Order: sequence, then C-alpha cells, then structure tokens
Amino acid sequence: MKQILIAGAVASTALVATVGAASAQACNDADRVPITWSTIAGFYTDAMAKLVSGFEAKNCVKVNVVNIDNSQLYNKQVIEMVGQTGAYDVVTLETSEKAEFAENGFILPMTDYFADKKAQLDDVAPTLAALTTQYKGDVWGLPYYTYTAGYIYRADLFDDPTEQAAFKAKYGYDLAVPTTWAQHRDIAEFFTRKKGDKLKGEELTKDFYGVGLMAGPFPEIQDEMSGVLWSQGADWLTDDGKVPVDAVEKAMDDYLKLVKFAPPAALTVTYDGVMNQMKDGQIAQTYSFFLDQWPNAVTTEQSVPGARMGVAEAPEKKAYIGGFLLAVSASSTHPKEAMDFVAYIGGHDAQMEFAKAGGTSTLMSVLSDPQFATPESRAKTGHFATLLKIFDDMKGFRSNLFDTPFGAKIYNTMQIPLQAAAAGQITARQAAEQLASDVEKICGGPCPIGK
Amino acid sequence: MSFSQAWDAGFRAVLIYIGVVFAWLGLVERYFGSQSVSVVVMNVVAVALALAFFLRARSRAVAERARAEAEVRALMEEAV
Amino acid sequence: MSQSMSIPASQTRRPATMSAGMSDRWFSILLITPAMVVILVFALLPLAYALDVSFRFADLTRGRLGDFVGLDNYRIVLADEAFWKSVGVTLQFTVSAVVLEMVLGIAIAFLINGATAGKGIIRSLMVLPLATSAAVTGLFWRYLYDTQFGLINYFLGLLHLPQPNWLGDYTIALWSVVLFDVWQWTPFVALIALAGLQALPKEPFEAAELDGASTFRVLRTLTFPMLKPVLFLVLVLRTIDSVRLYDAVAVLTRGGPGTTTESMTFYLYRTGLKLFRMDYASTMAVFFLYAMLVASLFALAPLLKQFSTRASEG
Amino acid sequence: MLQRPTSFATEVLRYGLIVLVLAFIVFPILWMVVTSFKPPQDVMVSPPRFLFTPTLDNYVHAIWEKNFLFYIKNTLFISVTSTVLVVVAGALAAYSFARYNVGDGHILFFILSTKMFPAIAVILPYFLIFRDTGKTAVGRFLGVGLDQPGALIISYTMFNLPFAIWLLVSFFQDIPRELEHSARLDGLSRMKVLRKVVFPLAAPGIAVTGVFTLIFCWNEFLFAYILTRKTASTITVGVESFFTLQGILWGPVAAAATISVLPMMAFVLLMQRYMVRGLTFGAVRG
Repeated sequence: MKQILIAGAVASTALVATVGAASAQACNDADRVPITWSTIAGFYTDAMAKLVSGFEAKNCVKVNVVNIDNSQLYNKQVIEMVGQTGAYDVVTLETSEKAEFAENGFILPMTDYFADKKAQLDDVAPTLAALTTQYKGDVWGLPYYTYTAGYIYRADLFDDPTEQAAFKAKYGYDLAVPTTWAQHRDIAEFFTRKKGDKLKGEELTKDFYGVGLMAGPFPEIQDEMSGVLWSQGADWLTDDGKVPVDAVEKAMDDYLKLVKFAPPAALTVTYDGVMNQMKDGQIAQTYSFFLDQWPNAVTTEQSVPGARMGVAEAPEKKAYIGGFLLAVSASSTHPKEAMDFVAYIGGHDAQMEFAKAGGTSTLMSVLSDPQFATPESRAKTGHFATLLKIFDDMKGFRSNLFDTPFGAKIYNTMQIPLQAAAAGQITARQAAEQLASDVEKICGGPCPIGK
Repeated sequence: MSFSQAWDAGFRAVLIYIGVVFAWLGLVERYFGSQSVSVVVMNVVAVALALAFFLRARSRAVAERARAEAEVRALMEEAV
Repeated sequence: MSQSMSIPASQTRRPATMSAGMSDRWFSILLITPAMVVILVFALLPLAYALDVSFRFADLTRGRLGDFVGLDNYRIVLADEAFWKSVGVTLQFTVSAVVLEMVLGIAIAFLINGATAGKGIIRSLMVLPLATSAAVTGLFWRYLYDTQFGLINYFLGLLHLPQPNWLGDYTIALWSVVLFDVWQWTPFVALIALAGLQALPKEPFEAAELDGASTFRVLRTLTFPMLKPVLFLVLVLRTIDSVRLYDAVAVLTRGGPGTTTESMTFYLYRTGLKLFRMDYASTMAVFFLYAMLVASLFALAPLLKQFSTRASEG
Repeated sequence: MLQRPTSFATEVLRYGLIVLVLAFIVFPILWMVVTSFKPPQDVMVSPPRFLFTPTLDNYVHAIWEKNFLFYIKNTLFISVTSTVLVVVAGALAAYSFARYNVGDGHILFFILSTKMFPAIAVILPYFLIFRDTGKTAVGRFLGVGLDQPGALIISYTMFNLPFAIWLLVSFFQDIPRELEHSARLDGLSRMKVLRKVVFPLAAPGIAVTGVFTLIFCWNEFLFAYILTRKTASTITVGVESFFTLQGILWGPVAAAATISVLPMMAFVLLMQRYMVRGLTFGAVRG
C-alpha cells in the first residue's frame, strides 16, 4: 500500500513541472546552474549532503556547500554582502541577524515567491516563523534548523529514592522537574557535592555540580539568561529601544547565584563544553539549554553507568527561541534557483530526511509525525514532543532583540558585560548599566524596532 | 643640510604635528567653547611647534657642517 | 607569480672599467626595486584607505562609505575608555611576554650551543610550537587549561597543589595567554640567537681563552657585544609582533573573561568585524601606527645607526 | 665553542635542563598527536585517559570526509611560493641595504613601519583590491582574484618582506668584505659575486629567514579566512570545518593538525642540513 502511494506521489511531481523549465533528467553537468550555500559544519553534513544531492536530482543546479565556523559566520557573510561579490547565493542567518540583513538590503524578500506556497509557509511552527522569517511585513526565508531552548536533566537522579528523601527533608517539597527558577536553583544547590560525598548512595570519585552553565566568552550566555528575563515579563530591549537595567540586573543576580553551583570551567565554555561535562557525569542539569543538543546529551546513558536523560520545558515556560534561517543573498546571480533551494531544504521532504538523521526540524508536520515519537527514535527525536509544547506555550511571543536592525551587532557583543559579571569582575548592576550604554552606543541612541 | 637629514627632520616634524593634534583632541579641547575655534588654534600651535623643530634641526645641521668643513680645512693647512 | 624576479644579467654586466661609483648606485637601487614595488603598493594603498575612512562615518552594514565627519572619529576613540583599557592590556602583555621570551630564549640558546651532540634534533623539536598555527595549538592549550578535562590541573591535583581556573579567573587570565605566547615564541628567539652564536668567528674566543679570561668576562666583553645586533633585532621583531597580539587571545579567551584579556588588536577586530564600525577601527589603527612610529624612532635609532655605519665601512 | 674542559657534572646538568626545556616545548604537541589516535569517547573524560585502544578513524575523517589534504596542498603551494618570493626579493634588497646603505636607513625604517599597521584595518582594503582584480580577466588569469591563491601569495609576500629584509641585513653585514673585493678583482660581474660568494656565505641567515617566513605563511589565519572561500582555502581555514554545531571534533582536528605539522617538520629538517653545511663552508670553522 505504502509503495503505491509513493509511486503515485513521485509521478505527480514529475508531471507538475513545479520547479524550473528543464526537467531533471535532461540536465547534463555542463549547464548546471552553480549556487553556493554558506553554512555551519555539523553532524548532519552527511545528511546535508544527501539533501543537497536530492535537490540536484530534481533541479538542474550544482550546489556547493561552504562550511564556516559558527563564531565567524556572521562577519564572513557580511563582508561578502558588503563587497557584493555574489559569492554566496544562500546564506545562513541566526535569528538576531535577519532584521539587519533585511534592513540593509543584503537579502531578498521571498513574500511573492511563497505567495502560491501558503501551505509550506504555514507548516513552519508559527512561534518560530514569527521570530525567524518575518520582518516589516515580508517573509525573508525559511528556518531549516531550530536551537530553541528547554531543559535537560539527569532523570535517574530525580527518581532515586535516597535523593528524593534527602531533598524533601531539606527543602520541604518533592524533588521533581522544576517549574520555577527558584526550584531550579534549589535543585542546583542540592546536587552540588564534593569528591567523596555520596550520590545515589555511591561515593563520588570526582566533584559533582548541580548545574552546567554556558558562561564562557561566547554569545550564548545571553541565550541562557533570556529565559529568566522573559519569564519576568521583561525583554532585552523595551519597546522604545532601551535596555531595562533593573530587569537585566535581576536576571543577572539569579544567574550569579547559580554560578556558585556550576563547574569552574563554566566561565570558559559554551554549549559543547556543557555537553562534555554532562556526558562525563559531572553535572545534574542544565540551565535553559538548546534542545537540538538532545541527541548529543542522550549519549550520556552510554558513557555514565545508570544514567537516564530527561528533557522538559524550561521552568516558567519561557526560554530562548531561535533557528537558523536560510535566506537568498541580494547579490546572488541565480536568485530563482537559490529560492528553490531554500524552499526545498525548508520543505517537508528534506526536513523529514533531516529529522531521521537527528536534525531538529522546524516544521509542525515533521515535529508531530508519529514515527518520531516511538521509543526507538527517542535517542534522535525524543525532544520533539517538548518542542511542540514550547511552541504552543510561547505562541505569539516576539522579542524586540530580533526586530531591530542592530540586533546582530548587539547579540554578538552583549555577552561581554554579562560574562564579566559572571566571572566576578563587575557586579550585576554594573553589568546591566554597561550593557545599556553599549547598546545605546551601537544604536546611536534608542534602537529602532521594526515589527 | 643633506637630503637625508632634511627627510629625517621633516619626518619628526610631521610626527610632532600629529602628536600635538592627538594631545589637543584628547586633553585640551574640552576647555574650549566652540569646536571650530579649538581646531584653528590647535592647527596653529601644531604647525608652529613642528616648524620650530624643523628649523632648529636645520640650523644645527648647517652649523655642524660648517664646523666639519672648518676641521677639514685645518687638517689641510697642517698637511701643507 | 606576481612580478618576475629576473634582473636581466646582460644589463648588469658592466665592463669592470666603468667607474664603480655610478653603477654602484644604479645597482643598489635595482636590487631593492622588486621588494619595494610590493611593499609600496600594498602598504600605501591600505594606509590611504584607512586614513580616508578614519575621517568619515563608515558603518559597513550600511553599505557605501558615509560622508565626511572631520576629526569626530578621533575624538570618540580618544575618549573611548574601553580602547585605553585594551591599550593597557596590550602593554602589560608585551612587556611581560617579550622580557620572558628574550631571557629564556637567550638562556636556551647558550644551553644548546654548548651541547656537543644532538643539536640538529634539538633544533628541529624547537620548531614544533611554530609548526602549526596558533589557531590549532591554541585550541589544544585551551583543552590543557580546561579545569574539568585539562591535563595541567590533573597533574597539579596529583601533587595536591591548587588548581587555578586558568582562563576563567579574571586575575590570571592574561598570564595564561602570556604563558602560551612564551611557549610558542621562546624557541623562535632561541633559534635565531643560536644561529647568531654559531655565526660568530672563533679567533677572538680562542685568544681570550689563552689569556685565561673567566667565562663571565668573555660573555660580557666578547659574546654579548658581538651578538648585540641579532639580539636587538629579535627584540624589535618580537615586540612588534607582541604589540599586534591577536591570535592567542582570539583562540584562548576571545578577550574574556569580560575584557580582561582584550588586546588592542582584538578590540579593533571586534569593532571592525563584529560591529562593522570601520571608521572607529581605522581611526584606532592610525592611532596605533602613530604610537608605534614614535616608539620605534627611539628604539630603532641605535640599530639603524649601526647598520649604516657598518654599511659605509665598505 | 669554548674548549674549556667541561666536567661531567656540568654536562649532566646541561642535558638535564635541555630535556626539561624540550619536554615543556614538545608536551602540548605530543598530547595533540595522542588525541589524534583516540576514539571519541576517550577524549573529553576526567581523569584524562592515557591508556586507550588507538584508532585511525580520526585520520580517515580528516583526510576523506573533510578533504584535508586539499587544504594542505593549497597551503604548501601558497607558503612555498611566498617564501621563495620573500627570500629572493628580501635577500637582494637586504644586500643592497647592507652594502650600499640605500636611503641612509630611512627606507629600511619605512619597510619595518609597514609591519606596524594592524592587519585588521588592512584586511578590508585588501578584500576590495582583490575583489576588483578578480573581476578583470587578466587578474583572474594571474590568479589574483578573491578565492584564488595569488591573492594570498601577494599578501603573505607583503607581510613577511619587512621581517626577512631586516633579519638578512644583519646576517649580510657579518660577512667580511674582503672576499667580495677579491672576487670582483677576478672579474666576476656583480650578480655572479652575489650568487657565487655572498649568498653561499649568508646561507645560515637565508635558511633561518626562509624557515621562519614559511612558518608565518603556514600559520596565518586572518588573511586566509577573509580572502578565500573554498578553492584557495588554507589549513587554518580548513580547521574551521571541525567546529561543528555539536561542538569541536577534537579527534579529527588533532589528526588534521598532526598531518599539517609533517610537511613543516620535513622542511625544517631539510633546511637544517643546509644551515649546518653553510656554516662549515664559510670562513667560520664549525
């Protein structure tokens, strides 16, 4: 039954020349249109290679993928855009960069391209679509990978009777997945132990820490703190484009209380450091942490005997939402093929393939596909259910940081005062004030917010 | 004054000019009412200092050359 | 590849009878033309561009260069407190790194120079830190410095010594960067000092030994004076490179924690390539060049005088 | 060199210190090579694992999947060409400064001052220059456009010439002049004097300059990252493909780094013999 259906589907797509005049078969390599896609290297590069060859089979296009380190991607792409070299046809943008690239005319609006493909647009998780694709009424591309944040923890520690009893005795309520940031801090304090103390009844051979933090000199500390800030009802930029110093100070204070329960290396690492610490059995839980790292985190069950990993929504249901957006460069010499590529990679078939390889898809149809909810695929897609809950709870959420053309510049430098405070060099108040003056210097006064 | 000495003195004079501009912008300008006045005064002071340095270097070079020639003449007379 | 190196032999085969003076001048200018062509074009063009941009409003993401703003960029940069802090960090790093590298480098050079066997192996092992880029060796130093997985703290733990947070503790982060720089560049100083030591003529040392001079006197009166030009040159080259510190900070600490290890060039990188304010970046670059020119006028004077006196001995 | 009868104790002390210094210098590289043979689960663990079942997967990953030999080929071509250009142009210029003192030191000062300008402020003008040369047919033919090796070769030649010239001037001045005068009297043309007498004598200086120029080209990151994209990318840019969304692939990056050390070490060993041979030939008895 299934085979016939697929055959039918393939036949219909071949008939309906949806894409490009020359059908795939008649295209020989000589006249393939070359397009370049600049993106970040990843586990899924082999899955990506399959996706790209899938696209090349259907379209008379040659796609070459340029891998750039995530911390350099922003500056490298801007330089190529400013130089109008046309080097990159399809670019990969972070959530905070979309507004800047759109405002400065670096990328092309795709609103009319998607005019007749409404279904594909609506399939993107609405919360994510609002943040990543929309700016000033236009659609600027499709997100193909989401690093929306949730909460990852060692479920075996939470279910251990001795720990549960000790926790209840100390804090007066049951040890369970935290629903408030205060509970999260209690759990962090509770599980911070020295070498020689007991954990689950056994003696610890090395120090154990209650929480893993990304307090290193990378633009991730602000992702962690976004959860607390947004759950206070505040945002990095108020509607009149200024940094709310008091709210940021409070979020920073909460963060500083947690730094005590984190490994000293927290001040030097980003998400891969936290994952290494989790896989080596050094931390009990993360702060609000990128759920796309779930396939990475679940391998703890092999490296740490008796470990079982759990994933849940971040406390108070507020955490960083974001994704990598595929957009078409304004200086591209083949915008039509580039847009087809964006639509293909962000489309259903490619995203299904991507999810099977362990990629965190952005489409509701893929996230809610029953085959990914089965126990066997837990190691790769166990976090999809949580993602659906997060997108549902944060429906209609928008952050001013992602709607200002200065968003990318703020996002790429705001970690400096925050990290200085985490390292104890300045106080939370000074960090908030420093951030406010830095943002004002970047925007040259209050930042313009273009919804 | 040989070309090499002139080049050297000229180069140092330009550095002095730029140095005065930087020092002025950093330290002195805040005491001036209008910026345009301060810029004019700054240029005058900077050019004056640079020129003074260049002229002093030139006069010292000329004097040194004169003394060297005098020495050579003295040696020549001694030899004859 | 870019410009042909061949100076036609026929052109320079002057008959020996031609007065040597004129052809010397032409010959000396001919010799430097290939190098000067490359240097002039590729030094003056960017300098002119940077100077031009430093007088304009230039936010790269706004596309074209902005309009003329006079000295405003200089006023802003001179009043920028973060800029002066990064200058302080750079000076602190340069002084400590260069002093350590020179002292250790020369000591190692003497150590190896006296070694009878295995000089070749020792010399090639010493090139190892430079054999691959700071981007990679720096990465592994970050791995060694890691408080959870690093080896340094693991061995310190075995010896029950305190285990510092090398890159996270803002009081010692800069010293960790200095240690990495010393590890990478001390062998460079040692190798050049060693090449200098081995190029020294033997006769004066044998004579000194005959009249029983103490090793210390030989060092003070013979070895160091003769080594002075090469050592002074290495000092100048190392200082210039240390003041332009970027790689070590970019790979180890990225200026963190906070801005405690943010060198001037890293602050310039952040301003130019993260905030894309090319106007401030060019202004800082011009200011940096000016400061280096003034400093080197004094520092290079003895070396230049020494070069020209030895040249005119001919 | 000092023929003083060295007692056994000082010899032991000397070699003890040398071993200590070499241990400090070699250990981080050794740990990198060890990591290149480690399977992923043994890399990021505490306490650090010294005993493990070695694997070649990292090398397979670096060479085949990340196509690292391509980057090494690029880097070799760019570095060696730049080094040859720098040493030839640098030696000629340095000889002229050492013997004829062209420009009375001012040109020398200007040359070194070009090294004092921060690379970051220079990178954008270079990017625009090479973008425009790349647009012209001649430029593309000569390979000096963006993402072509010529762009990096010119940049590296420009960036290393000042260092090479200053180092070589001091080495040239150590060569006694009598040898040159006698050669000139024998009727050799100037270029022959240079080739037959001066350069062989300055062999150690030229070798050291060549080695370090190659090292600077081999390790450069900023120009390579901005001026290239894929076809002309060097090792330092290639390493970026190991920084993935799942974190740093420590094993493969160690393997790639270990492979990229080999050509450099081979070159140093080659130059090593040349430097020593140059010594014995010269007026200085080894």
